[in-house]
Amino acid sequence: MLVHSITPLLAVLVSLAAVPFIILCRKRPNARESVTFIAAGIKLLLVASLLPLVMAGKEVGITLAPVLPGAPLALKVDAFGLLFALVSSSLWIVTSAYSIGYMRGLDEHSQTRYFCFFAVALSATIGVAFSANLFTMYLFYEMLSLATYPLVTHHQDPEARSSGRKYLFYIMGTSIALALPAMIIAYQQTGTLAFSPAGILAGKVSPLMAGVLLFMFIFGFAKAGIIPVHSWLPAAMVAPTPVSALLHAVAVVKVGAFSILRIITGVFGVDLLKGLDLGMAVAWVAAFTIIVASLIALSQDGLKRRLAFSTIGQLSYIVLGLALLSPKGMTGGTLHIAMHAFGKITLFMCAGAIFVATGKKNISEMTGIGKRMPWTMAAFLVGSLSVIGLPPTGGFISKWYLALGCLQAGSVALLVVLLVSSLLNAAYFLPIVYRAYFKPPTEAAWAEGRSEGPAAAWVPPLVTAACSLALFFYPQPFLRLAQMAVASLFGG
Amino acid sequence: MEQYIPLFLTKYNYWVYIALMMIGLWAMIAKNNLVKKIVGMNIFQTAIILFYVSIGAKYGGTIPIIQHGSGHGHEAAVRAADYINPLPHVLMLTAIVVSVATLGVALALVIKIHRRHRTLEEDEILEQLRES
Amino acid sequence: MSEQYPALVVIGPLLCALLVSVAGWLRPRLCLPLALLGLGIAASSSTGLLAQVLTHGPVTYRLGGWAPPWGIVYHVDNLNAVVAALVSWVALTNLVASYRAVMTDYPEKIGPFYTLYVLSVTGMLGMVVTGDAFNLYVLLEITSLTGYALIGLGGGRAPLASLNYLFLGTIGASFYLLGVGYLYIVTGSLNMADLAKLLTPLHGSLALLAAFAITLVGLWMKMAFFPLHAWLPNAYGFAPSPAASLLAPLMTKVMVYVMIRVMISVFTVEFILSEVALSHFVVWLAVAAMVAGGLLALGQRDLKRMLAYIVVAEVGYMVGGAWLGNKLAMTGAILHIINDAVMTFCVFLAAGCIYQKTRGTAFEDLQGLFKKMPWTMTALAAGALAMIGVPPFCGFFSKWYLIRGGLEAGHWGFVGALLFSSLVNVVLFFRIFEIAFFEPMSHGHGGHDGHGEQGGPVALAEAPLSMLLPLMAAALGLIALGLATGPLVEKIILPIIPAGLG
Amino acid sequence: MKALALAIVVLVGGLLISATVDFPDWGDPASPAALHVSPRYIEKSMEETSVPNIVTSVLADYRGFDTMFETTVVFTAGVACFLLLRRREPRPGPSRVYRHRASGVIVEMSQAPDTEPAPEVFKRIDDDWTPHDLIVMNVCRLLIPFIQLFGLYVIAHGHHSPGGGFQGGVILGASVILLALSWDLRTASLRMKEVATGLMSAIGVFIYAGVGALALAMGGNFLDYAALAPILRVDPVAARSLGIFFVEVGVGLAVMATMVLIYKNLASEGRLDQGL
Amino acid sequence: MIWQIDLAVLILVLICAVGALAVKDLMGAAILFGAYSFLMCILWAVMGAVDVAFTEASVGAGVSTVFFVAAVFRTSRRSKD
Repeated sequence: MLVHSITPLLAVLVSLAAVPFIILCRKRPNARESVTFIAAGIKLLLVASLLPLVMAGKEVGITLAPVLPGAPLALKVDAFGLLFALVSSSLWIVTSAYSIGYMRGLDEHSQTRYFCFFAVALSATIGVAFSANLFTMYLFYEMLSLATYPLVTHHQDPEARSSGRKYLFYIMGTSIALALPAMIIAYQQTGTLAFSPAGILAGKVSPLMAGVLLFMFIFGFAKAGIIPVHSWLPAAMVAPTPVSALLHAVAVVKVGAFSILRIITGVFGVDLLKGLDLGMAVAWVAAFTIIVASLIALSQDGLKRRLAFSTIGQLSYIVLGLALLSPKGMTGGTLHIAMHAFGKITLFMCAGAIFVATGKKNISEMTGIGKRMPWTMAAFLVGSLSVIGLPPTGGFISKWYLALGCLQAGSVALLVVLLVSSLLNAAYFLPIVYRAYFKPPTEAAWAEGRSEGPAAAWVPPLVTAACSLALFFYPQPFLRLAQMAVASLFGG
Repeated sequence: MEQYIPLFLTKYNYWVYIALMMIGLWAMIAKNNLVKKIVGMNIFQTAIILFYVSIGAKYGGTIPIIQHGSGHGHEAAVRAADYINPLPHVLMLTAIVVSVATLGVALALVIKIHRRHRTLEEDEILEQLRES
Repeated sequence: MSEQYPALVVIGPLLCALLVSVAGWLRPRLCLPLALLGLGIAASSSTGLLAQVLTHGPVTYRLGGWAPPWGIVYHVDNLNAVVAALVSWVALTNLVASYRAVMTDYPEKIGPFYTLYVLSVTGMLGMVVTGDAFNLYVLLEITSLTGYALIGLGGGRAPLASLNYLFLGTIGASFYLLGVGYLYIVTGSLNMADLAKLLTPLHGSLALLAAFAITLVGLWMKMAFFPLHAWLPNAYGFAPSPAASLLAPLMTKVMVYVMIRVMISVFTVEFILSEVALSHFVVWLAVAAMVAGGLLALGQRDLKRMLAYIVVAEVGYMVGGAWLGNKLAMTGAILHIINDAVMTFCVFLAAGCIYQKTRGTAFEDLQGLFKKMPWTMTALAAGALAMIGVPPFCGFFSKWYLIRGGLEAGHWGFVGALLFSSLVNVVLFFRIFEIAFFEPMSHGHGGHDGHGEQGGPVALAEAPLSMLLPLMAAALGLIALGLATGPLVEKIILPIIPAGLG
Repeated sequence: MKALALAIVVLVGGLLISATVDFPDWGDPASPAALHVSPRYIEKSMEETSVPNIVTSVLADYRGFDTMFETTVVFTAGVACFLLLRRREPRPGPSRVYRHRASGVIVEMSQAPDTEPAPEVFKRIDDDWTPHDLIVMNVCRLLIPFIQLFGLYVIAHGHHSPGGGFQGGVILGASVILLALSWDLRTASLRMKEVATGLMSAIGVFIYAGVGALALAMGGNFLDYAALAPILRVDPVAARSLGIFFVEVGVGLAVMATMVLIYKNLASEGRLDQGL
Repeated sequence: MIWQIDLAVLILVLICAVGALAVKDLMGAAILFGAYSFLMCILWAVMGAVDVAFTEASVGAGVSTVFFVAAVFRTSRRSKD
């Protein structure tokens, strides 16, 4: 089943290898950006080239260094990982284009540094996706934390400084204080850290220990933004918007969610969690996060901050779906990684496009902006629909599976939570669209007609919005991958 | 009480070395003057030397230089019990040399400190450092 | 020639140190090449020795041709060999890295400086390879004396710091000597292997326990183990950078090596395991060292002093690991000797580079350094990540074993202290990075209006290449060591962990 | 501080005293130290090294490696003192004092002259100069050669009587120091220049290590003097005896030079212009 | 070895040690330290450690004292304790 191949390694390293070239080309921005594009293209091709093998039910892997017995530095591509890698590498291309428009449009400083760390962050993301064991995943997880720090604090002003502190405090603090010891304890008990469909902890730990470990992991991977370790995410919104778009809608937060996915599916295993009834506990923690985050989002005026709280809620959908431990629910959760990514990145990019074109950050200032930027706001509408989970967008499909999963798990209460939260989502997104299109513009200049700003800033959201729509009609290969992945957990 | 008297008498060298060592240690920690500390350090080191030399002592032994007569290495077999244990002496030659070397470096440092602070009292030096 | 490696490791640098001294009087320009030659011989022969030990097993070398216990022998197993290779390579790299600083700061005293430098390394190497308890003392004194002189060379408070170090160091060395004397009086031998044999029937005697305690207190003083650390921060904080980046990484590590050697090869683990109360006490001291080192480091406003306090905390890691009394923790302690040497070297060398350019390492001097010295700061960041314990940097792996050791022993205080220390390191280093990253224009502007390129232009002023390349080598070494952890533990460390450990 | 010191002292003292109870009695001929390693030295010294002074044979042969480093320690101390103290800039004193040798007239200049007057005409004397005591000076001048002779004897006769390189070296060094004390530092420096002390201290240790390395080159182990027998054209036991003699000479040289070096730097704060 | 001499010298040694640390004048301390070293040397000669005694006489009582005197002369004789 396991095919040895160097492709996963190349897929991880290609963006890392781009860094020296980006630095070399720092004096010629065009050359520098083409390096980014080339790397992104190669990365997508490499990831896509793994698709046929994985679709055929095989796993692709490589062991890099036997650093710790039972926990080597190793990569392995399975359906879960490939799904995630596919999402992040395809969105990297779009975001790169967007970054160029955004950064040049605002004439940001230190663009070379920005693109370097962006590339490193992408490497780390793919690394997490392809990790064969918990140790490797932890390595890339930390690498991602560190690579995003300069991106979050890109503006180098006091606000960025305090946000950077918060970011580090939550992300590094939890991973060192909770995830690391949990990982070592797990290793101590089992002698291995390799992800396996049956879990590695089954029969090796006491129920109490299992519960403690599970929550240490869930809060330890704070990137998943479960309340109360969520507040780094709104703080991180000081970053330039492409960073928020790719990293805080896709890469970083999904790495958190994906880590929890691995913990649930690869370390604990469905049977153990079911046996100890821990799934429901996690599901309720996630449900709490969903509701609370949605309520907070309602009260936010900063567009990016509202999106951030929305993200916190949506991440918990993923966790919730996985914690249901029912095949449909897990499929939905996994699928939501992809679907939410396309939707939320659209929204973030729209927010950035608005900022580039008009300099507005707050929702209250965007009245009537639909006249000025109709395409951008159209993309925003599609993104909103996808995040709310309405047809004809990809978000509907994952929500549908999640709802089915709730029923399959026999928990009507959670279904209610889902529905309520969808209403809340609608309540905090649709008024924005309404305000943009149907209220008269407050700024006189906006009435004059269309002016969307640089094309590189508003075309990418349209592309991702189109993807969101397309995913409703053709959810492959993501649906297939999610189903395969979940099927492997439930014994084929 | 009775049983302590032989204990005291048979090991009095050791008691004195401990006393000397503690005097030296106390001086190194408690004295304020740097040169006094160095004197204490030397006393401390000599105390250890005294201890080692005491290990080597042997009732009925003579100094560790073999009395050789006419023949070259062919006289009557030498009995170990007749001579004092030479090994501690050898070790202590080293220790003495080390102590004088340490003394030299310490005094060099003291002169360097005095050059800068014009005093050898530790509290006065610290006072000066706090002010600057 | 290969059978002479153990002697060459020490004799090569010794002879070259003497030649350096002669050259210093006659042809000062030859000093550096000769010093390089000496350390080059040491590095190559210690590497050869390591290879030899790994393939053929432990090597015993009789100096003067006399059999132990009458003569002095070098007994080299994996542990000595790997530490010797480590010491010689770090010292050699630092020699290359520091020559510019030495040339500019002490142009008239190149000869004596390099003489002492090479002698210091000779002493450390000698301590590492020797199998004789008293010989170790003599070499310890060589290293110490050179250390006092090199540290006292610095300006400002350095002489006073050095004198304090001298007092405490002398007490430490004398205690060690006294401990050896106690061992001698109860056994009559000085050879480590012979001592181990003779001590077995004496377990439980008060004299033996006292000997153990005194020896250890002496060694702890030399390695600045809390609460005997008082000399270290000033000494390393005020030392000239070339000396600081030699002594800070190596001196404490060599002393920890000696402690482990004394524990496993002289007193043997059976004895140590029988003194449960003592072990417990020491591990709690180590916990205190980690916590106190971290907290004291938080109070510093100078990079070098902060690093010095981190060294105090790191000593706690190793001592604690050695005393937890199981194989995993001991593996962690030994692994951490290697890793910590390289990472301390990396950060101190980076501090040296910064000093070379800014002439100061106080926090105010660090502003805008990411713009000014990007490579140096990258290397510092690598060192910082290693100290925090982020994989794949080597610091993570030793921490991994130490935490596992702590878990195995059920010592939650130790585990907690390790994690606490990691978190404190995050704070410590990111505080530095914040200053260097967010405060780009200290002089002139208030340093508060955002963008670096718009504020006062910060010119690129990187350290000279001769410092930068060794620094990069050290930084890459951190990753290389991390990735090589598997073979390192498997091939080198595990075979020497005594079977008696649980 | 005093209370802390007292506490430490009481603690350590208590530990040491309690441990001493377990020790063998002082002077006990049946103690482990007297029975284990040392008997071999006593019984075999003559046979194996042909040196009657067992301390010398153990020092320079059985444990010769220790002694080499012991010499290195001394050398290190000398270099360390030099490194810490030596400085080239002249004393910022208020004046320079010279004595015209022929007439004995003393000249004081308010600042240092551009060119130093010829030393054979004008002798520079210390600014806190007081006329030396003629008797002390002459007695010392007479004594010094004998002291040096004795020092050489101690080095050379270390095989058969107490003494050896260290003691002899210190005596030789002391003779130079005596010269510096009774005359002045400059006179001593003329007899033994700074470069000479520096070189001699290094060369002394080099002789020791070099003899060892020669043995290594001859195919023996380091410091195995018996391996020198072919070049010395004697039997191995005599070669050991001779090897001990060579290294003692090296030790003497190194120790003498280093003692002088340390004294000069200490006594003149590193300026080497005027002593005590 | 005559234990009476041994004991007497030991007591003298102790007195000298305390004296060297107690006097207020550093030059006095240096001289008393020289005396201490010399008594030590006698003690070792009594114990039969002739080589050690010889070394102590030349190094401890001789050169060390000279070093002390030189250093004290170059710095200050004053001592508060």
